[in-house]
Order: sequence, then structure tokens, then C-alpha cells
Amino acid sequence: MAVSIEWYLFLSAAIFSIGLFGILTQRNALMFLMSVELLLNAANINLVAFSLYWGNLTGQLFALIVIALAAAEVAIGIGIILTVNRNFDNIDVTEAATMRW
Amino acid sequence: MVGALAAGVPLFGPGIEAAELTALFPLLTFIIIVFFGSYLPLKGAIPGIAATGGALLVSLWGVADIATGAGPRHETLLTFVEGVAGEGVTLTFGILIDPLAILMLTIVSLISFLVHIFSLGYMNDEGEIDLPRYYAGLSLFTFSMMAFVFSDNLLMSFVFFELVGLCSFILIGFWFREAGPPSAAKKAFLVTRFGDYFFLIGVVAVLGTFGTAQFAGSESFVTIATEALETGATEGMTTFLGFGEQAWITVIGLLVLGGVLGKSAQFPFHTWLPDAMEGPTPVSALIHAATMVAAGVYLVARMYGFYVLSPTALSIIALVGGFTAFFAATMALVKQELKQVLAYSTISQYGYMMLALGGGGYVAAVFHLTTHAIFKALLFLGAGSVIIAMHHKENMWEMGGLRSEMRVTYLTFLAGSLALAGIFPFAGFWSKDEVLYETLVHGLGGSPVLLVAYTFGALAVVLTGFYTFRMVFLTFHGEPRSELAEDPEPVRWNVKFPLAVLGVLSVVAGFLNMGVLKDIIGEENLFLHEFLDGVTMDADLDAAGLSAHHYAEVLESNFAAGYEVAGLSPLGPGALATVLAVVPVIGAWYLFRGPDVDPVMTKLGGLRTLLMNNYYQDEYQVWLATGVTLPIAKVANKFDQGIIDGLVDGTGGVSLFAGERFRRIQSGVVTNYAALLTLGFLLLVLIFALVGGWI
Amino acid sequence: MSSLGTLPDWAATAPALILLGTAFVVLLVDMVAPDEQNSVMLSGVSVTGALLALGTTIWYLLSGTGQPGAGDLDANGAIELFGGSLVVDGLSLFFAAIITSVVLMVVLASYEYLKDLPNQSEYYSLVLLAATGMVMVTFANSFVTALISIELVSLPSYALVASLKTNKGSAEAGLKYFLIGALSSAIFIYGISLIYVTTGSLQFDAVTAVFENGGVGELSGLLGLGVLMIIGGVGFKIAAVPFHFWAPDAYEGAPAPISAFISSASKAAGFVLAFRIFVDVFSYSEVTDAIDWVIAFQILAIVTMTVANFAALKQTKVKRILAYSSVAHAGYVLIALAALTGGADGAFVLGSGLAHLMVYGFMNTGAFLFIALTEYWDIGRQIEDFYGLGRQAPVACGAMTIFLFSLAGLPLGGGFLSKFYLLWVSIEGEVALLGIALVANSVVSLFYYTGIVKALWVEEPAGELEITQYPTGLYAAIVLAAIMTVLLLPGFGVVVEFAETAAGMVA
Amino acid sequence: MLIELLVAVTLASALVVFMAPDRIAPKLATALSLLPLGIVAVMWTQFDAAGNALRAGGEPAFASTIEWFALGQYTIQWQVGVDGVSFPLLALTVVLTTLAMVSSWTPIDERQSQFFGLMLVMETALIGVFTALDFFLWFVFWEGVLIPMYFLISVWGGPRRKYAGTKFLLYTNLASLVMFVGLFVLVLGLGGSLTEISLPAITQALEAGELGSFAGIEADTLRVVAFLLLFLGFAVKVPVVPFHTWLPDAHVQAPTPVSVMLAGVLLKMGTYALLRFNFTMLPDVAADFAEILAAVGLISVLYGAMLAMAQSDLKRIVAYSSISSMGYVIIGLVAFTPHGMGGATFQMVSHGLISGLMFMTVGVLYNTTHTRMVGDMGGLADRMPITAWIFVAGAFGYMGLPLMSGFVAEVLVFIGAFESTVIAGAPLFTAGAMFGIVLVAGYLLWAMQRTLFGPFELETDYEVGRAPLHDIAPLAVLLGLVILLGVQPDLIYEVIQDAVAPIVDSAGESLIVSTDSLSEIGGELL
Repeated sequence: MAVSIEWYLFLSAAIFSIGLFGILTQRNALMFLMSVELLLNAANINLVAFSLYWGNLTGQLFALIVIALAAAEVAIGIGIILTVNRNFDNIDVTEAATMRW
Repeated sequence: MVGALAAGVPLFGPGIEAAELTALFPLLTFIIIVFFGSYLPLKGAIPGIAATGGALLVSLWGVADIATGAGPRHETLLTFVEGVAGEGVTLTFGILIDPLAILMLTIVSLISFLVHIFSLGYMNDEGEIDLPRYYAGLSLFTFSMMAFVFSDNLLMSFVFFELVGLCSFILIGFWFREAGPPSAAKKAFLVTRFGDYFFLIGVVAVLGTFGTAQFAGSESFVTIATEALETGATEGMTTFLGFGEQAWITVIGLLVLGGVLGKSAQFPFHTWLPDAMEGPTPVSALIHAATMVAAGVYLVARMYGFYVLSPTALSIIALVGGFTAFFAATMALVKQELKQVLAYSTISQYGYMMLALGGGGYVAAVFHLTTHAIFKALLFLGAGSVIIAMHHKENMWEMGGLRSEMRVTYLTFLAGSLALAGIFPFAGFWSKDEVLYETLVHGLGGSPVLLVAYTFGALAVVLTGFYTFRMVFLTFHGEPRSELAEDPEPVRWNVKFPLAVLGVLSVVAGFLNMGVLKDIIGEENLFLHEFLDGVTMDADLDAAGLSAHHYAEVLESNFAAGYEVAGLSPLGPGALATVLAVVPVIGAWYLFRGPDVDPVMTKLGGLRTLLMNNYYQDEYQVWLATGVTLPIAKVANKFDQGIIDGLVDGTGGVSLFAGERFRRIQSGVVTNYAALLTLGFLLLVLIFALVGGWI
Repeated sequence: MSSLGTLPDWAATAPALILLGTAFVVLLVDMVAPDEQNSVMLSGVSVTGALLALGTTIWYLLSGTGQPGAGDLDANGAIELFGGSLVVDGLSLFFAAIITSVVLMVVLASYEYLKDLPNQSEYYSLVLLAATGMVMVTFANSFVTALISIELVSLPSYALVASLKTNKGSAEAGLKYFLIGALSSAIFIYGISLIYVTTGSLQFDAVTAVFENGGVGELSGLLGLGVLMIIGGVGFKIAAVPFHFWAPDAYEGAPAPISAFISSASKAAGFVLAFRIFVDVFSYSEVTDAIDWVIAFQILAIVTMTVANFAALKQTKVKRILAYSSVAHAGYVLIALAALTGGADGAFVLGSGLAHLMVYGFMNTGAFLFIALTEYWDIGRQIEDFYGLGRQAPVACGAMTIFLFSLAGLPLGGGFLSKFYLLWVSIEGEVALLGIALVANSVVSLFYYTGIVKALWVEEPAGELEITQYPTGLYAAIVLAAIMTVLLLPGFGVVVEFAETAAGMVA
Repeated sequence: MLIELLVAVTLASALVVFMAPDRIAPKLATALSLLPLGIVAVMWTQFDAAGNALRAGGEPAFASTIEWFALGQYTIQWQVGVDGVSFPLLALTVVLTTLAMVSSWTPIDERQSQFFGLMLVMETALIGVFTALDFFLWFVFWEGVLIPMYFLISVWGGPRRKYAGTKFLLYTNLASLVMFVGLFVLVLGLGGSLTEISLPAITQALEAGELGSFAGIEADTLRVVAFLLLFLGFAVKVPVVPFHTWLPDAHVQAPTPVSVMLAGVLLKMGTYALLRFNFTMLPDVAADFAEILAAVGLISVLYGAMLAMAQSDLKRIVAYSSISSMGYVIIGLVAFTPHGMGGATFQMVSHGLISGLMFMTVGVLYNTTHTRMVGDMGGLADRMPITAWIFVAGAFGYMGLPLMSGFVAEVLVFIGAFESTVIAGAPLFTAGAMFGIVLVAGYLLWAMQRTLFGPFELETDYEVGRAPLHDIAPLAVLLGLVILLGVQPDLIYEVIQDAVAPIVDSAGESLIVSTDSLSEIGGELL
């Protein structure tokens, strides 16, 4: 039996919310990164599900691109986190707060 | 020659044709002195004497012209501001020479000429510095006064009215290194400026009402106003603020009168004149006695055709004049300084002239103006002579017995005093008597206000005789009361010559117009009366509306002032005036003649204090300036700095404060950023979800 | 279809291709001699590449590539590539011109700035890659290409901001930029996914076609959410409040040339995307019924300029002031979208934003490059450190004065006319609040711009301040920017002409 | 092409002076400033404008038009030309600049090339303001004036110069923005009937009654809104109470030659713009608001004078009295009579000369005494007689002494205002404003008495002596001009009248309409 299309939207929205919640609460930079992954994957769920719904491959293709992007983003992100770690001896994102106001 | 006279052709036409030279000579002198004064011999006195002498010749020539029948001269010299075709008035400078103007020109040039000569003794010989400034001031004054006199329109009058005020300021403050003179100069200018404020409104009102400010001719505002009242033809006249024609004429007249009262030092604007005595004495003689102060009275005479249209204005003029004559005379009673007495006397005498004008005595006013100019200039110059002798001490109580050492000064001063006191047959007698007579007959004709004014005037005669001879006796009679008085410094010809000229004139000037005897010698032999009537001239004077009998005619018309003349012989009032004048002179002789003079005036007690303090007139005027205006200014300044500027700066302050708050949003913690970003985004979503109805 | 003459259609993307190629050449140079500091070589190659890209863009613009030809007025003449995924038209070339100009100045100025720093080849190639991405953004005609291009801008930018690896500020700036950027691009992607959910396509033409032919039915709520999320994504790129939080910190912490680069070129790239998406794709009643995004942009514009300008008032670091100013200017340019109320010709309204971005590209870049100069001199960052600088370096300070007053909207440069063009448009858009906000904010901004000018010329230096070095490249870039800023005042007509034509491509 | 030449020469001179070393900059700049002076002199001989440049039938002199750029449906142009209103002010600008430069030789002792360069930049901008006829072009110059002025105040000014400079800049800039909005409300209301945003085009379109509705606001309301916004904008520049508080700060802090330019020319920009925009473009609205505007003018006159009275700094006194004098201009303008408007314009020139003279004289005194406080000085006429007597002459000029230009200006304004049919109760307003001549006499006489006269008092550790010739010379020239215009005002008044007459006429026509509409409103209320 086919799952009704709305449920994908709900799932996606739920994952997005979880990711957002993670971003707002996590202090560890890596956890922050993972939360962003969740956000992206929420989008991916939409894309893939509706690719089926609309009957074209655009969504699928775009999901692949997003996945690739996510990987690139993580690569850059880890690099920056390393730099931060070198400068602040820490990867707590709230520690790096010398510039403000 | 005789034929020409018979045909009424002027004998010396060029005299009035060249009348503007009376102003141009001094102007040229002024320019020369300003640029080269310090290189000139006698520091500019020579060109000054030459210029005023030239002006005197031209004026006398003009008098001869008019006396021999030359018509009045009225022409535009310079268009100042050209009105655009049909819209906006055209402002011009022009020249109007009629008997009144030429007479005044003569007086001004004569006095100015003599004062220049006198200044050689008073200023040059005394070793004063900065003399070019002094002579430049005198020249500029003479120029301005002349131009004022021959102005053919009210705006031009105002222009030179102000300029003589400037000269007065400069000359009063000549000794600027001391504290007194600059302050007096400021006061003189400020008080007269206050009067001029009303004058200027009047000028503007005249221009706005009539579209012209010309004094004479069929296009003049005087003629338009007369016709408007006489025939009801009001096309040429626009009244404002819903006033009727006559009421509006009264308003304008009173506004112009503001300037008159200021310049002629009439109550309540008289306070500046006594202070103005801080200036050099020749200046006092020229400006603050004979000429500039006369400008106010002259102005009323100049536009008398306008004033006679308004009974209200005339009554006010008469009342102010009469009151001032009396009021100022009371203050002169107790003054201890020579020039102060003369100053209050001047105020008082100008009161007489105003009284005459208000009382319908146009000729009387001009007559008194003439004689007063002569004898008051004489008295001031005489006082100057005494001051030289006393090494610039002015207190009469330090003088006494000077007559023996200073014969010329004494005799001429005496002549002047007799004229001032109105003793027969000196100049002042004739003119003052005529003033009082004219007021009386018009008053008896049905104007009770004039009778009140007359009473003031008559009382003032008594006071005048008393204070004049108190002054004479204290100064010249008795024994010297100080070392200086025992050995006064001698004066030279340059002091004595002007005194002699004026002394003679003080005796004879009255014969110009022996009004009191008119029933005896016949009205046609009153020279000044005939002169001002233009009898010797063509009918032009009437056409221009400038003759004395034209004024009298309008004065007695019902559409205008509506004065009536009571039938009364001048002999009776003349006799009364003589008695009123002689009695106090005798009184003064009784009180002040002896070697040890008793300061009797101190017995007046509190009244004397009041008089010495000038009825506290100065105090309240100073209070108006520093006690009212200045505090308001300070409050305005506080308001400005605190509230208005405070608002401006406050806006800045609030912005900066807001800026401080706004920048705190940026906390530096990246998770806060994420939270705020999300929050902001959700807010947007919420707004649009509600507006767009997604939910 | 084109006026490229004999060239093939793909040649229209030459500006991007040249930048990309240059990036590879830079890497190649470094690969050949990895151990040597080839500053001159590297920057020479980069400058040449940027210059070539700029030259090509201008040539295209002048020759009318992708723009309405004289013969066929109704055809808009855009060149479509890859099945319509990319499009080269007046709008893209206009922005490409802005971006390549900025790149040129930044690369020119980097030569001295980078002296004695390691990893120069990476720096140059990242700049050039990001620039490639920006130019690609202007070509994007599909959400897919748009996202890829945007990310091609973002990822090198993160690295560039953090490129001073031993500098705390740089690392922190990189972190913040990256984290907020990641969040924003996630929102952007989710927004795109919602567009896909509602329309089933990602190519602009196809999405447009959906709106034209019947629409999205009852999914309009989702569509609205998607549109808002796309606004969020774009808002991040252009640094509009409340998506701006990264900007002050990133601009402050990054190497100054990179701040110039991001605040000018990256912002322009964000705007071109916004213009294309909203004016071209979302302008149908189907969308505007679901969400009146003009109002959203009005809110964003007002909030952005107000928050940024007020926050800048009490700043003490010059670079940070400029950072906030850059945010504020995003607010100004948003007027071009916010005033699209139908009161006036759309191209005319949009043209104001384009014109301002063009002028802004020069004056803002110039201002940040001046900061680069002061960092090169190492005189400190506080405004007090700038006291009396005008006497030591009158030319640079004169240029800075031109930038600042032009940014403030005084007639020292084109910023004056473009600012008033914006004000005009906001009046014409009949949005009173927008006009009031612009007027008030202009005055507020004048205060802090004047503060810097005052520091340079009026104040007395606190201590000994001696400047001995006058780096040629930096000076050349600054003077170039100054000359352009000034010339754009009398020459504003050229900008307006191209801006209105370009805006006409979408509006 | 003379105007183009004028602008180009002045700007080029500025650049040359910026490059010149400090040592020779003052004299070089002064010499170069003779070029624009000479060009304006040549223009004087060839001046052939007729009517008002903005109204139909007006033919500005030296007009030229070059297309600048197109914005939407509008063509923006380099459009310049002068008429009887702007030409006297142009002449005033070049004369005052040269004189102010000479008077800067003594007080400006550092960064000369920058100072004099900025003076020339300012002259350029001012020339542009008074010659530009296209709005955008005019606006570029209008705002352009702010930049050199800001520097001139902030760098070479007194102790609070930074505050004063910033305040000046922000306040006037805000005003410009408001004014811009006002103008564009009009432009957009005119809609399709307008193809260029030039002042003549806007004026004539408005005259032709082509104003439509904009943003849902009907034309009648729209013109009122536009009028108010424009008025607010210019009121700051004039300045009109209560938007005046930047002025005393700026004046007191600015170095004297800059005060000269500020009072002499910059304030005239405000009144010039009021005349050009509010009174020429929207005469009917101005006539409708006549009483309010006259009251504003009256308040400026009296309140400014009261403030001046409360000051003890000579410069502040002159600064506040400028506010007072500008009030006369407002009253004259709103009268809508030939002499009212003409007199107001004449007053702009006259006050430019006289306030310039006063500020310069105060400056010369300051150069020698190093103080401007009335209480610190006394009897200066003893040591500096020429300066002192020029001060006296200038002060009397300020008081409206006849045969000096101030008198002519004030009397014309009074005559014009008195007979105004636009202002209800015009005579009362006029009489009220005229009281200013008493107040001004009050505080200036007081200041003179305290500073110039009396025993010499000034504590210095050096000998106070006469001022050098090059300090005195500009004063003498200005005094000469003041007297020349006072004796022969028609030198410029004729051309002024020619240019204001069309405005007066236009108000006469629209007045009938406006009184009708007023009575309609009254009828509705009843």
C-alpha cells in the first residue's frame, strides 16, 4: 500500500524541525554540522518523494546534488572547525565570540 | 530791473536753481575729510567753513529769489527705485524749494557756518585729537540736514532724518574714550530710533495708501488726502484694516508723529536730549538745539497740509507740545550744569513749536523755529565760551562773576537769554507770543483741548523766565565761586565772532513778524507771514498746496480740522505774556543776583529730588530696556538653547542611545545568531501565514 | 537569438569561463613551483584573468549580446544554454560587470596585502572560483544551477574568510560565516524543495509555466513557505536583517580584501538571483496571492536599513562600521524590490537597485580596500587609530573620503544619484514608510560616515604616526575605485541606461 | 557658454590650489578667484535675461542645455542660465568669495592649500546652485556645497568645531532629503505631462494645471503636501525659526571667512530656493498660507533679534541677527507684491554683503584681540580706529541706515508687505516685523558701545595695534558696495523686478481661485 504523499511532507518537516532544534541548542561545532545535515536531508526527502509524485527525475537529481553539496560543505566546515580549534583550543561554537556588538 | 520786479520775474533765479548745492558742498567736504582729513590744515575745518559759507550764500540768494517772486521749485533729482510699470511705487529723491524750505536752509547753513568757526576755538585751539572725525561728522550732518530740508517726499525725509540721527550718534560720542559719551550716543540713537519706528510705519503706510510720498503738487499724498476728504474722491487712496479715510489719515499722521516726537525730544521721548550734552558744545548748539532737533517740527510743518486734515492729530500735537513745554521747563529749574539747563530749555521750546502747530499757528511755529534756532544756538555757543573759560567745568555753582572778564560772551548771552525768556523786544518775545496767541484764538474758537494746551504754554513762560535768569545770574553775576571763575581763560575771535552775529540776530530777528502789533502795522507788513504765504510769488505755491493761507483755509474747513478763529486782538494776550515773562525774571534777579547766593531751590525738598531725577523718566526707560526686554531676551535664549536646540541635540542623543541598544543585538555568540535568524524568519512566516490565510 | 556574431552561443559564458580558467592557471603555477613565493606571478595571472573577464563582459555589454536587438524589439534576445538552465542576458552581463570589476580591484589590492603570507595560490584561486560562482549566479536560470552557483560562491568564501589561519578573528569569522551560511543554505534548499513539491519543476521557465497554466491549487500555503524560505536564502547572501548576523563579524574578521569582495560582489550575486527569481518567476498572481513578497521585501528593507544604520552609530572599529554600512546598503537596494507595487514601470524601479549596486560595487570595495591599506600599515583598527591619517596619506584618505561621502549620498560620487534614484523609486512606489525610513537612515548613516572622515582629516593624531610605505597595487586599486566612483556621477547615464535595459529583461 | 567656463575655471582653480604648497596657496587662490570674478563681470555687461527663467516667456541669459542622462521617461540635463533673481546672487557669490579669501590670509595659518582649495570648491558649487535650472543638476550643487563647508568648519573652526560641523551637515542634509521628497511628490503628480525634471518644465506644467493625483492624494492636497515638504526643507537652510539652531553653532565655530560665506551666501541658498520652488512653482499655495508664512517670518525677525540681544559673543550676535534678517525675506516673499518679492531678493544680496562685512570685521578684531566676547573688550576704537569705524558703519548698515543697501531692502520689503492683498492684516504683520529695526539697533549699539568705545580695556601680553591693510581692504570694498547699492539700488533692483514680476502676476491670477476655494471651505464649515 502506498504511503500518502502528505506523510512525506510531515516526515520532512519533522526532520527539519529536529535539525533546527539541534542547531539552536548544540554548542559543539560538529553537532551543529550534523544538524545542518538533517536540514538538508529533510529537503532531500521532499525532493525524492515528490519526484515520484510528479513523475520526473528532477527531484532525484537535485537530491543527489544536494548530497554532494552537503559533503563539500562538511569538508570546508571541518577545515574551519580545525582552524577554530587551533585558535581557541575548543570547538564549542559559543566560545568563539570575541567579535560582537 | 524794476520791470522784472513788477512782472514778478525773479531777480536772481539761479539761487533756488542751485539749492542742492547747499547739500552737495558739505557732502564733498565730508568725502574730502574722510580720505584726506588728517593731512588738511586745521584738520578739515577750512573745507567745512568754505562749504557751509557757500551754502549760506546759496540759501540767502534763494531767499532773495523767493522774496522777489521766484516760484517754488519742485523736481526729481534721482530715481531711487523704479516701480515696475503700473505696479509698485517709484521711490525718488527730489528737491522742493519753497519759502519754508529756503528759510530752513538759511537757518541751517547760518548756524552750521558759525558753529564751524566756533569749533576752531572750541576744538582746534583746545588741542583736541581726532578732529578730522569731528569735522567729517559736522559736514555729514550738514549735508544730511540740508537734504532733509529740501526733501520733496516723505521717504526722502525719512532717509535723511535717519542720517542726521547717525551724525548725532557720531558727534555725541565724539569723546568715545570716556564712558559717558558713548552711552549717551547710544541712548540718543535708540530713543529716536524708537520714534522712527513709528515714522517708518507711517512712511510705508503713506506709500501704501496713496502710492506716492510727494509733499507737494497735484499728485502729492497731501493733495490726494485733501481731495478725498473734501470731495469724497477716494480712488487715489487705499485705506487698510477697515479704517475710514479721516481715521486712517489720523493714524498715519500719528505714526509719523512718532518720529517727530523722538527727534524733537518731545515727551515721552525727550530723555535722550539732556544726555546728548555729553557731546562737544558746538555740536550741541548745531544739532541738539538749532537744527536737528528742529527736524521733527519741520517735518510737521512740511506736511502741515496733511495734519490739518485731522483734528485728532492736531489736538494731540498741541497737547504734547504744551505739556512738554511746561514739563521740561520744570526740570530746567533745578539743574546745576549750564548745558543741562539749556537742554531742558530746548525741549521746552520745541514744545512751543509743537503747540503752535497743533494750535493752528503754522506761521507762528515756523517763526519760533527761526528765532529759537538763533537764540538757542547763541546760548549754547555762549555756554561753550564759558566752558572754555572754565576749563570744561560746567557746574554753575562753580562759576559766578564772569561778566567782568567776558564782556562779549556776557552781552550776547544776555541777549539770548532775554530772547529765550520772551522779553520785549527780543526775538523770542515776538515768536512765543504769536505761538500763544494763535493757540488761544483757535482754542477760544471752540477747541477746549487747545485751551488746556495754552494754559501749559502760558505757565511755561513763567518758568522759562525764571530758569533762564537763574542761569544768567549764577553764571555771570555775583562773585566768582571757584578759582577757575576768578581767572577764566580768554577766548579768541573765533568764539566771539559767532556770538556777536547771533547776538545781533537775537535782538532783531523778531522784527520779521511782529504779530502782536499786526492790528497797528497792518498784516501785510508781517514779513514772515507774507513770505510763507507766497504773496510775493506767483500762484504756484497755492497750486502746490504749500502756502500758509491754504493751510489756514483747510484748517478751518469742516471736512478737515474744522478750527474756528475767535476774534481777539493780539495786544491783550501780548501784554499778558510780557507780564508772565517779566515777573519771574525779577524774581530770579531777587534770588540769585548777590555775591553769596542761597541755593534756594533746595527748599523745594522732595520736589527738587523729583525734578533733579527728571521725574524718573530715564529710570523707567532704562527699566524697559534692561528690566523688561533683556530678561525676555535671556528667557528666549534659555528656551532656544534648552528646548529648541535641546530637541535637536536630543534627537541625536536618542539616536545614539538607540544605536547602542541596536548593536547589542549582535551578541557575538553564533548560536544566538542562529536563534535570532530563526526567530526572525518564523515571525515573517507567521505574518504571512496570518495575512495570506495559509492556516 | 544572439548578437554574438560568429561566436558559438556557449561563448556567452566567457566571463565565467575565463575566471574559472584563471583559477586553474593559478593552481597550475603553484603546482609547478610549490615551494617558491610567486607573488608577482600569481597576482599577475589573477589580475590578467580578472581584466580579461571584465573586458569580455564590457565588450558583450557594448555589443549588445543577449540584449534586445535593434531589429526585433519584442524578443528579449537572451541566450539560453543547456536546455535553458543558464541564460545570458543584459541582467547577467550587468552584474557580471559589477562582479568582475570588484574582483579586479580585490586581486590588484591583494598583492601587497598578502606579502609574506603562505598559501597565496590557494587564496587567489579561491577568489577566482568564488568569482566564477558569482558570475554563474547571474547566468542561473534554474533552481539547480542557482544553488550550485551560490554554493560555489559560498564555500570558497568561507575558506577565504578563515584564510588567516593563525588569526583568532579570522577563524572566528570563518566559523560564524560558515555556520550561519550552512543554516541559510539549508533553508534555501528546503525552500527550493517546497517549490518542487508545489510545481514539480525546478527550471525557471517551467516553474513559470506552471504559474501561467493553472497553478498549484491548494498547495499555495506550501508555495508561500517555500518563497519565504528562498527569501531567507537570498537574504543571507545579501546580508539582509535578520539573515545578516554573520556579516558584521565576518567582514570584521576576514582579511580586508575579502571583506571587500564578499560585501560587494557576493551581495551583488545575491541580488541578481533575487531579481531574477522574484521579478521573473514569482511575479505571477498565483504567487503573489499566496504571499505578497513585495511586502516581505518592504519589511526587510526597512528593518535592514534601520537596524544596520543604528547599530553602526556607536561602533568604534572602522571596519565594523563599514560592515554595518554594507548591511544597510542591502536594505537600500531592497527598495528596488520593495517598491515594485505596480505604481511605476517595473524596469524603472528595478533599475534603481541595479544602478545602486553598480556604484556600490566601486565605493564599497574602495572603502574596504582602504581598510586593507591600514591593515597593511598596521596602524590599528579603532577609529582613534585613524586620527590625522589625512596628512600622512592624503591620496588614499581623499579616496576614502570620496567613498564614504558617496556611500552617504553626498555628491562626491555616483552614490549620490543612485541613492536619490532609490528615494525617487520609493516615493513612486507610494510606500511612504519606505521613503521615511530611507530619509531617516540616510541622515543616521551620514553621522557615522562623517565620523570616519572626521577622524581622517579633522582630528589630531594621538601619538606619533609615520607612514613610509605606499604599496602600489593597493593604491592602484583604491585610486581606480575612487576614479570610478567619481566618474559615475557625471557618467551616471551610462549606468542607468544599462541598468534599465537589464532590468527590462526580467521586469 | 560663459557659465560652463565659469564652473570649469573655478573647479580647475580649486584643483590647482589643492596641489600648491601651503606657502603660496593663499595668494594663488585669491589670484585665481579673480578669474570667476572677471567672468561674472563680463557676464554683467552682456546680461540680457528677460522675465523669470522658470515661467513661460522667461528668457534666462547665458542659457545652455546638454543632455546628461535619461531616467525613465525623464531627460536629465545640464541646463543652466541666469535671470534677474539668480544673477545678483551669482555676483554676490564671486565677490564674497574673493573677499573672504583675502580676509583668510591672516587667520588661516595651517593647511592653507586645503583651505583655499575647499573655498574654491565651495565657490564652484555655489555658482552651480545659482545657475542650474535642471533639478538634478541643481541638487548636485546644492548638496555639493555641504562637503567643503563641513570641512571648512570642522578643520579650521573653533573649540566645538566638530560638533558644529557635524550638526550642520546632518541637519541640512536631512532638510535636503525632505525637500527632495516634496519635489518628487510634485513631479510624480504631474505624471506623463513632464518629460524633463527641470525647474522651468515643472513650473510651467504646474501653471498649466497638469497636476494630477498621486498615491491617492488629490491634486489640491498634493500641492499643499509638496509645498510643506519643500518649505520644511528650505526652512532649515534659511534658517527659519524653529529650524535655526544649527546656525549659531556653525557660525561661532567656523573660522571667520567661512562665517562670511555661510551668512553671506549659504543662507541665501535657502531663500533663493524658497523663491524658486515654493513661491514660483506653487504661488497659489503660498498665497493660501500667507498668514502662517508671514507669522513664521515675523517670529523669525523678532525671536532672532531677541536671541541676538541675549548673546555676548560678537559672532553669535551677528549670527542670530542673520536669522532676524532672513525673516524679512520670508515676509517680503509671501507678500506677493512687486516690492515685497523684489525687496526680499534685494535683501538677500544686501544681507549677504552686510553680514559678510560684519563677520569680517569681527574677524579682524579677533585676529588682533583673540577674543570675541563683548565683555573682554573695550575702547578698541582707540587702537584700531579704521576697523572700529568700519564696524560702526557695518552695524548701522545692519540697522537699516538709509543710503546703505539694508535700508533699501527693508523698506522695499515693508512697502511690499504693507500693501499685500494676500496676507490678511498685512499692515499689522508689517508693523510687527518692523519692530525688528528697533531691536537690532538695541543690541548692536550696545555691543558697539561695549567693545569699541569707552576706555581701552583688553588684557593682552602684546601691543594691540592697527590691522594690516589686507585685512582692512575687503572690509572697505564691502562697505563701498553696501553704500553703492544703498544709493543706487536700481543697479540690481531693476533686473530683480523684471524677474519677480511674473511671479507676482501669477499669484494675482491664482489668488482669485484660492479665495474662492477658501470661501467654499468656509461655507462648508458654516
